[in-house]
Amino acid sequence: MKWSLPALAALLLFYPFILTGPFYWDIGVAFLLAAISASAWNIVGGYAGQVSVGHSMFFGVGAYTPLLFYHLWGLPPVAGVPAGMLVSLALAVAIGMPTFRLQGHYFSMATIAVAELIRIFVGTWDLVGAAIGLQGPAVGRAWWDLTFRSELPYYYIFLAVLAVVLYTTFEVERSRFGYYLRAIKAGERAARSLGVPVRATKLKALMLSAVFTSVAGSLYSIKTGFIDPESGFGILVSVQMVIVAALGGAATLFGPLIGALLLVPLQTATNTWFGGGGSGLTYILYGGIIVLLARFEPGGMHEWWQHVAPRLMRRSHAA
Amino acid sequence: MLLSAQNISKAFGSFLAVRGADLAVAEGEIIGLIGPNGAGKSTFFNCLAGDTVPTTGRVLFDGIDVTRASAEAHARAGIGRTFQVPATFEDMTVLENVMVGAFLRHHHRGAARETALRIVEMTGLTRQSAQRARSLGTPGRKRLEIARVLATGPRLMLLDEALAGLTPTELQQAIALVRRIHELGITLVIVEHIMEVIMTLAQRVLVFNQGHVIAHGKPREVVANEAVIEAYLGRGHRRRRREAS
Amino acid sequence: MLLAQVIVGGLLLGAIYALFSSGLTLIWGMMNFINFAHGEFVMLGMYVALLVVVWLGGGPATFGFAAAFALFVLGVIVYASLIRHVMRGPMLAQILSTFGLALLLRYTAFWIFSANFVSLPQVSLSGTLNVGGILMPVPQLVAGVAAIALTLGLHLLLTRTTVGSQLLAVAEDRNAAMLMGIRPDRMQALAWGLAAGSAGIAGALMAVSYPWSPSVGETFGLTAFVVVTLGGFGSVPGAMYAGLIIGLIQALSAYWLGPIYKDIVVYALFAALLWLRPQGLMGKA
Amino acid sequence: MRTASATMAAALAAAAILMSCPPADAAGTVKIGILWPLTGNAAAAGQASKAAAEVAADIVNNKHPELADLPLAATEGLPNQGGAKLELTFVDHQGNPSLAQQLATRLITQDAVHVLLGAYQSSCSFTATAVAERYGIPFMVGESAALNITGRGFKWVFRSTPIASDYAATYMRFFDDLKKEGKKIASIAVVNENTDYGTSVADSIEVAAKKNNLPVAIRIPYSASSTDVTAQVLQLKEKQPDVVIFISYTSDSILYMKAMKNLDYMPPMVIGDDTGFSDPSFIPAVADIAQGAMNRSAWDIGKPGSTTYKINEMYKAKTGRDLDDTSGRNMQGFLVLADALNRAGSTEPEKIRDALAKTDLKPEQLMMGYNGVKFDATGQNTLASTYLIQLRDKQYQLVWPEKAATTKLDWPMKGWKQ
Repeated sequence: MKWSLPALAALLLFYPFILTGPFYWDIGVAFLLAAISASAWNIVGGYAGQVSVGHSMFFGVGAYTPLLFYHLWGLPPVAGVPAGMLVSLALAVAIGMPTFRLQGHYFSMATIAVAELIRIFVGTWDLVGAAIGLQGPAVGRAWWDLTFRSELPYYYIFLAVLAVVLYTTFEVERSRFGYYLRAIKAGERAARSLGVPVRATKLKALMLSAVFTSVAGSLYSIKTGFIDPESGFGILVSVQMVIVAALGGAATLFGPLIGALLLVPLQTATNTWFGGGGSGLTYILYGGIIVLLARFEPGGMHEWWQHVAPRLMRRSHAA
Repeated sequence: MLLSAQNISKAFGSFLAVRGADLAVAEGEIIGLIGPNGAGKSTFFNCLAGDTVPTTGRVLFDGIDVTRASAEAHARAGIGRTFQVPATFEDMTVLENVMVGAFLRHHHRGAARETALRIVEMTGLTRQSAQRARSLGTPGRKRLEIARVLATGPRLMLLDEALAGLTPTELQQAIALVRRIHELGITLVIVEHIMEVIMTLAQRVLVFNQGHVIAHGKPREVVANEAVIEAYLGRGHRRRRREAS
Repeated sequence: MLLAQVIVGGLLLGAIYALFSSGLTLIWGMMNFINFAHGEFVMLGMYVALLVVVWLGGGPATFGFAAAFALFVLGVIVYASLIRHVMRGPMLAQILSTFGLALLLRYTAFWIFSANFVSLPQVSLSGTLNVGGILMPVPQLVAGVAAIALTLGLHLLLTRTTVGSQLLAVAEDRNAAMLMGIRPDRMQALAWGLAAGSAGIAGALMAVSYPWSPSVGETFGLTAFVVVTLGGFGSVPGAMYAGLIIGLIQALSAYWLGPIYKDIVVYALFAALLWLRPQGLMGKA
Repeated sequence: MRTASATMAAALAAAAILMSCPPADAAGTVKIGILWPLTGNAAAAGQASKAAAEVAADIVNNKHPELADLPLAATEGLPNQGGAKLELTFVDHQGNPSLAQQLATRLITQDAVHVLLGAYQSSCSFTATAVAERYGIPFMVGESAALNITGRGFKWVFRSTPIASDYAATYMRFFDDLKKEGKKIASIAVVNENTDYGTSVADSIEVAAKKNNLPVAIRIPYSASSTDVTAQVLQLKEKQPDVVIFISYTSDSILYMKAMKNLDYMPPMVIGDDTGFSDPSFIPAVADIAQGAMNRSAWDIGKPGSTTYKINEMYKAKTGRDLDDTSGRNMQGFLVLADALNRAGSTEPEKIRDALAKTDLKPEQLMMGYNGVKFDATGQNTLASTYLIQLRDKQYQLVWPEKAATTKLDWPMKGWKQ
């Protein structure tokens, strides 16, 4: 099994040449975006066990700033990315300070509410396009507008960002910070008794997560060339991150990747097969699969594989 | 004095769990806290560990007031504690559990791992070091808790019934472990039900009843104390004897 | 006079919020479980009411009870087949399970009833009551009063009856309750039944004056979350006060500041409360 | 870690299986890709439009001599393309702009459609048209309100429907006519739902009213998901405008009518800006309390025997409901596309585009009440216009402009006072 990691890297690197054509590339981009967002979420929601259901607030901020920079000052959208990261950082502090005093589901509920507040507020704020939203440059003025005709450049930009996020997560996982996160998730009181600065560590995780989520949002809006309150701050954006991470296996390095690898093609396939019929079958299937997974594989596919793989191995050895 | 708690009281609503308890611990001592269930020793213990802020009184550690300091500040100052119901990090391995403790004094993974490995060996957990904590039984978890605290490099360890529920052999090993910890120069405060443990290990004993410290002194003296026999040992001893037989 | 009118409107709406939130808070308080499908229970209650009126020609009392009963049964089924198995698993699995359930219920309704908006045919409830110049539409008035009565009833059921104390005993300490001869599984199934049933009847009451389509549950679900969090987790009276307060704030801010600000005011209040009193109005610290 | 990557390999394999969906290709067909929200919040509109497009395809693909006024109805298929039939591929973008983008890409590159139609929500039209522009595939916007969907310098985007500014102009002309008759229109109120549709239309009305020196007594934006509209109605009651224009979706439109009755407030006239007032659920819910309410619509069922009446019968046979204006405008967009496809005589994108640019349909060739279809340089139909209709009993009657009217305008409205 030593080959599997390099093989995976190669597969992601050469995917656009395996499945060619703009549509498959676009699915690839969607997959990468889902993986990036869910990996970013995973830092605080998975490792630290602080289940945010309002991460769309960071995604939305990151998505709005690039197009806002373009809309207001005609700057290349990419210039707005750092601003988005900063605002998300500030937002993370503002949310984290009060809510991390509490435990359990309070944090989840608080994040939902704050994300909704921002969504409604942005929807009435004329400067940021209110309910209509913002558009990016329809045709790129130069390469730095990052408005490409082909999906291919996006694929590799997204892949590079995913690599950065995963590498950071990998480093976090091995570091003191990562151990502290897992300790907090396992038991705050015990962690505290061992000198883990619980609130500060949680806050740090939220900040890191927020910055990466913000970048994911920026990538989304630069690629799509459009953002409105619903696609930036809608609750479905947050829920998608949670589902992707949980499906693959939260608090594992590759869990979000696995989740995205299952979910994005599943969504695409059900939409391709049943979407045109318009009977809602897409969502019935989607919802049904999620329920079944939660019921029978609560630890996500990653855990499932850990149960199954040894058995398979044994069988193949026996044969 | 390494630790000195003065006039500690703790009220939950109108219920006074601890009423004006005092304790002074010198460096290198082993102190035992005993008393019937609900006597207030756990609450007092939590006040020492920084888990609970006492209603009145103050706690000095090495001359510094730590009464209102957080639990993590206590750990940093050098006060480590275990829990009555083991609170190991279930999904992490034994070694990783100990590493969380070791990270308090070591920022780098390598150094933390080295310390952790050493302590895992010392506490006799080497064989289980790659297992998840959830796979250990209660004795293993209690041992792991001790190891974890040890890894934080404490000067004072507060053990909350860390030796309860062990078989006689395990108990002997555990007592040996506590001795070894003591030999490292670590001061210990032990809450324990098992008189045998207290009698063998403790140099001084505090007896709690209904929130008060009713007796205080060398184990032998305390056992002979009328009030203690009345409040605790009398009933407790007989019951325990019956259970043992 | 206009102001009085606004206040009455807000309170009548708030009463309904209170009713459909009390089920959510019950589940939350008893099992520390967030039910993302709660809004869908309300939605299904609305369709049950419609079916009873259209097929059986039932009146308000009939369809109210029918919705409560149908959703009670659904709640028990959901508990037995899904919740029981995930409730002690990881929190993420809990969130996933009810979120998936929400999608499943919403789009099953979509499949059966189509995406079109429907409203209840004019039933016997209609007309407007004029109380000292304040106009009160009879459907809303009946719905509001019934909602308060039912919410109070639920509260009394929990605090004054044997069943209630058994429910609370399970919430308090499952193992201790078991030792007392209470079967936690049954009690929790009952809690789910009650929660879904109260959502169902709230839906039926809403249906009298509100047109809907299968996606209506999302709005209701979000409102219920805010009400419950504001009221304090697990507190039925908390949910009732919070429901009324939110209804009132929405009405007043819609009137004074403009309707688009009413949700902003509610959520901003929520954010402020989070800083000042995170456990909610009636919640335990 | 190792198991993780092995899981991923397994997942990748599963993904590859899931995604392999070969496109079908049949000879002698012209493919139209249609993007609408078939699920999600706007599903009702998408579903109704889908049925309407299917009726339109039936009209083009089969012989319908009874509808001879419409181009391509009497013949089978597209005569200039050797009788080629239209093949429709519907996709569901769920109201998600990013998904609309992906699906537009799919329709163009995988399904190899020749033209696109869509996308209802302005947000989705924005992103989907950008894809069409990039690939050089003609895109017909059947119904999306936001002004700048056209006018972004795109070559490949056409919009057959009237837009917000057309609606605003219509209302102003209507008010002028009323004033000439001596009716008092001293001020109006605008109540709009606050997403792209309501905001665009309300903005345009405010601009037009200012130009016409017509005071807007109050403008009330609100969220369409409101469960209670008492406050809004009370605000209107305070201001006493002569006309209230509601730019609303379905449930909110019904709520407004009910709340107005409950609070005993009836302005001289209520005008619904299509959408909610045109929803088939609207009339059954409020017919007995909103008598005389007006509605903007380019669709009129017309008298039995008329072309529009027959189209409505076809639609009704399929869905059990009357055709509404939103679906009607989408259907008209479809028919305009079909006409251009026929004239192009080829499936080459450039030829189709040129044919679209040269479109010149007369009012009698249309099912909707436009003054014709003729696109300007930005792709916007310059002859798009609309009727005003009024609720009588359980049906809308065409009351304005006078030359098209079938019934005389009732002023003021009766509401619930029969």
